[in-house]
Amino acid sequence: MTAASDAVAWVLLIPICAAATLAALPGYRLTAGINILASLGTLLAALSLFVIERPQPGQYLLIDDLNIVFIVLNTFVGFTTSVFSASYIAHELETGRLTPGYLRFYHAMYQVMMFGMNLAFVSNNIGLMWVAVEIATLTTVLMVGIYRTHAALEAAWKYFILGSVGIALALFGTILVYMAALPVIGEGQDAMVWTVLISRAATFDPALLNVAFIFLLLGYGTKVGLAPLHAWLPDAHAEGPTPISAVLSGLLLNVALYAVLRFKILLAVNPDAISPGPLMVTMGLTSLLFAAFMLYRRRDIKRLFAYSSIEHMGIIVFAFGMGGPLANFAGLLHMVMHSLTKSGIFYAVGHIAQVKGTQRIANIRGLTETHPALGWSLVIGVVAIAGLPPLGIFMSEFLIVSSTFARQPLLAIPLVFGLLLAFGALILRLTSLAFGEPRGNAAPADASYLPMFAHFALVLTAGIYLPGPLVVWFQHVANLLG
Amino acid sequence: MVVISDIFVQLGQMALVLLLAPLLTGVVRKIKARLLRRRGPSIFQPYRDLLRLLRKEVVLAENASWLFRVTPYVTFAAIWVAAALVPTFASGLEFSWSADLIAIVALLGSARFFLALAGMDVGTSFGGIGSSREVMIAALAEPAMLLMVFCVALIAGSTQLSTVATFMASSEVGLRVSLGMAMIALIMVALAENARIPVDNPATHLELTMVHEAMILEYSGRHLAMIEFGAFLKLLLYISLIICVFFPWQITTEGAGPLSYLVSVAAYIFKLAVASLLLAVFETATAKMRVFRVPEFLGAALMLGLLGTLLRFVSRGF
Amino acid sequence: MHNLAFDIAHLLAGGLVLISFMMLYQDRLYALLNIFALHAAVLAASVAWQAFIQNAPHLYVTAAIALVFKAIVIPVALHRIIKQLGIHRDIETAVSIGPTMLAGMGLVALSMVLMLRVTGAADPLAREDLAFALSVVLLGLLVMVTRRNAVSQVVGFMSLENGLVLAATGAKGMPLVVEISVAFSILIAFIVIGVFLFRIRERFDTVDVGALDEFRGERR
Amino acid sequence: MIPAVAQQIWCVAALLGTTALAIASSRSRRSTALVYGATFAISLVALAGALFSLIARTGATELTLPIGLPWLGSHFRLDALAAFFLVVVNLGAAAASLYGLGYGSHESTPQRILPFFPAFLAGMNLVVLADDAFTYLLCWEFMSLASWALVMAHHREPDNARAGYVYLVMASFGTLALLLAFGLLSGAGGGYGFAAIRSAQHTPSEAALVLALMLLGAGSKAGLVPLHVWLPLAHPAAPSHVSALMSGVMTKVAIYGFIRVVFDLLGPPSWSAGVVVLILGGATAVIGILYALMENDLKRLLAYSTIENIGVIFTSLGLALAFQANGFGLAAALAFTAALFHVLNHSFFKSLLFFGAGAVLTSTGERDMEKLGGLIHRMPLTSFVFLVGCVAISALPPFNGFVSEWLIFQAVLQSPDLPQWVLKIMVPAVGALLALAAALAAACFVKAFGITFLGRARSPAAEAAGEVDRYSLAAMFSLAALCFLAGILPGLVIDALSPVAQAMIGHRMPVQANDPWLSIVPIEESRSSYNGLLVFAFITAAASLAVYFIHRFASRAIRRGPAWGCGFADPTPAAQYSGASFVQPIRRVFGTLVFQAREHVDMPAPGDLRPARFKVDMHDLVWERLYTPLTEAVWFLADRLNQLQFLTIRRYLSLVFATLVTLLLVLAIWS
Repeated sequence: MTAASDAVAWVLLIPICAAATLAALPGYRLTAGINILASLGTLLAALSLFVIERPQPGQYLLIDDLNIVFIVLNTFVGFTTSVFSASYIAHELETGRLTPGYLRFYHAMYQVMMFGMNLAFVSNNIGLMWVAVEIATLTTVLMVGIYRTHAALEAAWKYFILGSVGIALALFGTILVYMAALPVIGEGQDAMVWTVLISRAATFDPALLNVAFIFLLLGYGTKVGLAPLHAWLPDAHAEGPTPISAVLSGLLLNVALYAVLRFKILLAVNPDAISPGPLMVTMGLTSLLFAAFMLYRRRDIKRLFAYSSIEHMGIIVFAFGMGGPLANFAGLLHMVMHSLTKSGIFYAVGHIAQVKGTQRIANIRGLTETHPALGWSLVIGVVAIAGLPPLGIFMSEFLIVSSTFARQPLLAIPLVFGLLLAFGALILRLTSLAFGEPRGNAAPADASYLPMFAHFALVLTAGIYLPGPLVVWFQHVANLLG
Repeated sequence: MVVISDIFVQLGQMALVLLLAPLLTGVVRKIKARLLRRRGPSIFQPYRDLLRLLRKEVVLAENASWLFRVTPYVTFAAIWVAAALVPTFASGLEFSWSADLIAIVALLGSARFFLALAGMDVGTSFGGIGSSREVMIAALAEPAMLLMVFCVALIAGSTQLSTVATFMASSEVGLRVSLGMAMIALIMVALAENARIPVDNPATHLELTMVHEAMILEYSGRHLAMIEFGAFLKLLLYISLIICVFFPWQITTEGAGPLSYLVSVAAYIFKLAVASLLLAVFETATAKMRVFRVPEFLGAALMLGLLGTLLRFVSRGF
Repeated sequence: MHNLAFDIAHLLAGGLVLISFMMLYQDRLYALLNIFALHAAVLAASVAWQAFIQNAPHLYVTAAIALVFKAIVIPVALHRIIKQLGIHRDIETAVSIGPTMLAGMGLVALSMVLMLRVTGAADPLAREDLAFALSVVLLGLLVMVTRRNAVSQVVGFMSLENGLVLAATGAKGMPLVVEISVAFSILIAFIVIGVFLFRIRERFDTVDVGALDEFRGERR
Repeated sequence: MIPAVAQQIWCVAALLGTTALAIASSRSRRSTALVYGATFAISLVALAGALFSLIARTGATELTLPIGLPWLGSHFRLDALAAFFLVVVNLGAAAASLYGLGYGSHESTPQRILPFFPAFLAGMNLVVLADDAFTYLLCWEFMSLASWALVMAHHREPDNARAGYVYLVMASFGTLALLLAFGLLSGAGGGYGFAAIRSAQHTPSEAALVLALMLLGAGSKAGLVPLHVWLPLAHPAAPSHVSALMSGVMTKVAIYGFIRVVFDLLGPPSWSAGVVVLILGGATAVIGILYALMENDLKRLLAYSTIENIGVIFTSLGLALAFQANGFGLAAALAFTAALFHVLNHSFFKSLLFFGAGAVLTSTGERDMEKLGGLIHRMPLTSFVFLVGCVAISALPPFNGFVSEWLIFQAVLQSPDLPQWVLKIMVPAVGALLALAAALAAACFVKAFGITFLGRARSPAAEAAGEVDRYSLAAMFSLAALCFLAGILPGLVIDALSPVAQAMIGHRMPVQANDPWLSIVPIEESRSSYNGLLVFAFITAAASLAVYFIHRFASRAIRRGPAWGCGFADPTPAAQYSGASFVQPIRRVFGTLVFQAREHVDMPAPGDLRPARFKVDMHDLVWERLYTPLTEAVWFLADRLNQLQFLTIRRYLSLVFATLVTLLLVLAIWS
């Protein structure tokens, strides 16, 4: 094995081994520490993928420009979240919402989930990718239900049923792709290997590809949380432990999105197949507008940001649907920025909910006064997610809107309308959360600010200055996406 | 050399308006009295009034501020300067280019601004009534005035009174609908601005109907004298404005001999007399209108000014 | 030979679609379960037949799983659940039978239209198979959305999954088929367990999913 | 010698540094003096630099930083236009900082203001300097954000929270409009640099669309009716020196944006553009000042009067567009210069007036004019400068406000040369609107000064008022001096503005400096001329002459006595004319139309002891007709859609199913 495939292997091995150990070990401090260490290790392994030369794409594993973005982002947020969850879970233990037994389960599952997601990214085999996504989904289902309250169980159950249907649809799509590849490539493994598929896709049967893409779009789209397939998302975010909400919004959605993108590329190669753009644009706009309206009636702070995730996924899918170097670049950038910002927000929200002892927006006021650090972080986060400069999302929204308007003005109008709507709703809630007469518990919070600040610092930097190599590489990926 | 003579003309004009202003008012009052079958005071009565007021001591309300005491001089000065800039008997005054028609309107505006403030200074309700009504009237009169200015300036191609006067005196003007409208507008504005019937009654002493008088109710002595003098000047100013814009015959242009000056002065005084006669007749003929009819009156002036401005295209467009 | 092979495969696949329709038609839980068992059995048969004609032995495993797990274990389990939870026996339908059947017809037509577009390059067997599989999948979904009881929804899901297996096995030499079928069986097991003694049982008297949503009152 | 633009960027960097400093030293008690002192010094430096490059006509200098859009970098450019607006910005900034030195010490929660104040200044500077679409919008929105934080400084008042919300949403609306405009300008290729945009060709339809979007974007920031609603909410909510900046300077930055795009980037305009801008400007001017007249909250009144001045400026810009479209360079230059002159003037006296209002607020704690009065006795200096501001903003000679109005009127008088009949007819009409607005403004500020400073105190607070600190006074007096100087020496200002006109219009007004007696001559002497210096000299001479003679030869005796109360003295100050009663005549004239004002008099029958009641109800039609329905619509839809949150799993599944079937159907039909 070369150093490269070692690195890839590490990305997968560390989590799975960690999961095994964590399942075995008792004790909160130890497990939390191991969890952090494992995530750190994974991150380092992922980072090492930059320096070493790429391995040849094998039957199962693949490292290319597209997925390396996702892997690094994935492992990074995974790491920061593990740090955050350490302090968060500690508090949960004190309040007795979690028992040590479940805690062990939680940490193990956390690593399994990381494993699933990483596998989904590095897999070069559409079947394997499907399996990996399924693993990731099921683990998150279990973690959403971990509090075992009515609400949590119901959320988990809903997530589970809808997720399973999504999985089934995605599988059917995968089978169809295989069928399309069959006459050209011939039986067996190769007809499922991504790199082979992409090289020959031009000659596939378009009709099959079309049907396949619809099933894949819906199947994986369910996980992306596109309206109207989004139903599981808000509750899962609201009822699960906040670290999981952060991971769901920050990472799992990306995993599904990544899958969709892979198949979009595949379809784009085939001249006779339908162009996936219009479909994605439509679904993106639907999600954006729908979520924007839904934001106004939210009373639960975590559900609020869950809907904002739907909104942003809509924007991203819209961008990729528009295609073209600018829009694709913007889409990638937006995805990265959203992951960082949204998980950062969830870190803040988690601590806020813990210190205030409630998730009801109406019972939280004047945070900037009672808890300046948390309050202002929330302000920064919401300002960022609402697309205000000088934070990262502004740049991507700038590119998306301006390029769209220059190319298809009529599409830009609903887009801008949705953005403005969502903006209005978010700021409305922010004003009541962060300002005004303080309400609720004013006790100082023992929070771990580091992950939060790290994320926001990154977002801020990216909003003003993107390092050159990163840009070049994004642009390359953007061209890859066509 | 020319400059020197021009400056003398300028100073002469300033002295002239100063001298003539009270006389004009006296004449108007006299004629009005005659028309009402009264003998009326002598036409020199205004001079006597002024002198008497100047000699009297000033009674200030307790909480009158420095503004209250400065205002009379400011208003007087502003109006005097404005009056000095209107060509009466000679166009092309040395300093006429230091301010044009618009500036003159604005000068009168600042005079009114301070007077209205002074009305509010003491803090009685009468001053308030006066000021608020005054600014309401001004808010309509000024635009009307400016529209008149536009109309004339657009025709004469200048807002410079000397230029306008010479242009109007020249033969090429002829009779124009828009000019007529402008003149009527100007006259209406003049009536309003000088607090004449039918807008306001300079001789009233019933507080609730007063506008201008209510505003200066608190003034006495030399302050009152200044304000009265300002009022006289203002009347003269408007009349000579009308004359110089619409009847600029026999007005001397630069560099003419002393004889022509004499002629034009005579002509000017004659025009004044005619104007005062007309004013008196008009005032005795009409009744004062309620304060809240005034907006309609001035609105009409505004409309006339606008119409005049627009109609200038149809009436022998250039 | 090949013709015969084709015909039999065709017959079995068509049979599946037919049985899906029968499921749509049922209004008693037990009957529904029995029909599903039949569905699974036929699936097993067709998978086995595919294994035979493609002489791909690993498909026999899939067939076995289908037969044992879906045709026997799950139905039995559900029978017992129904008894134990005392779910009352007839199916509450959201949409009445007639329209459902019509919709089913439409779906089948749709899948035919879509699949017959496929160029002849793909071999006809695979193509027909896909058409049927697609219609089975859609019918399964239809069952899920037109039935109120959780049990019948589970059944719907399973029949959907049968469609998937049908498609997968129809695809010549598709790798991971077995793994996938196993994975799916696990998924279904999860659902069934979830329905049964897992959390749901300890909190709700009925698995009627509608009841889950009645706990919405306080939290929006 | 580093280029001018670099100097400015350094100043901005220093400002941002000050922000960091403010955050760091938020605990210490000296931070207020520290921060405002720093911003004062920095803005003075920046001002000097900008003035130099404006007067010395150093050509445009450019600078590209490796930030912002990666493949583009962040472009900055300092040309005449930018230099002029930098002068406006930094002058206001310096004055506000100086004022803040005193005013800020009364602040209860300085740590909510100090970090954002320098950031706000930095944002405004950067907007003016930015030379590519991305940087421009980034700084633009950053400016909005910082000012929003300042509006939210006193976040405990519910009104402020609402104000901040409306403000931020409107700002974002404007930004999105600008974003679309720039998207259109820079095309699908994404040529976001202003240089690229300038060189690109734009079809007439594109140009029209861009103009509309600019009117929405820049207009919403500047406060064009009906996009002005946030302005009277947000400007008063901020601390007074920030209000001064927002009203006096930030609106000008918006105007800068409009000029930059419409005059510079968009290429030759069409005369219809002029028509639109003219109409909007005129309407804004009149409506704004009418709102101001009806207002009794001093700071809100000032905010509304800002709207009026914005209207005046836009009218003048519209004139410039109309003239330029027809190739009348000289007239266009005149109108354009007039607009810039008014920009400058308004930044002077509006800041001054807000400072005055702030002074009143600090010494009485009141913004409601009905509770003030008689302050001229207790705050003589403040009242004097406030009076200067009022005279200036009422466009009365010899102060600066009159000069710009006068220039605009001169531009209006050029209209007969225009070929289009629409313009021939409309320009004088708009001129009439301006005249009306000016007269109403005079009335408005008679009210503002008279009710607030004259008469007798209407509340104990006003009774106990005292003069403000010397920093505030210094700031106010310097601005008042500027108003006066710009009024009597307009020629210098016009000449200073000429390079801007030259750059934007291609023509310039004739050189004024060598006219005799420093008078100004827009076109030629026979047409019109004005000499503020002489007018001032005349008035002073005449007045002092009168004073001298009277005091020399007539009496100078003074006796104090009670005021004449129509027979009986009224003891209570409540009997004075109030602000509402002062505007009652004007309300009767215009109110019924503009505000649907209705007066209800309830006069008890004779012998009935209950008091008589008089009630006026007025409506803000813009809110009621435009914004309220919009918000209601949004909430209605939100409610409707919200039901999707509470479905059963089966229904959610049906949604998925329906989507699937639809897509399949689409596929079946489409391909």
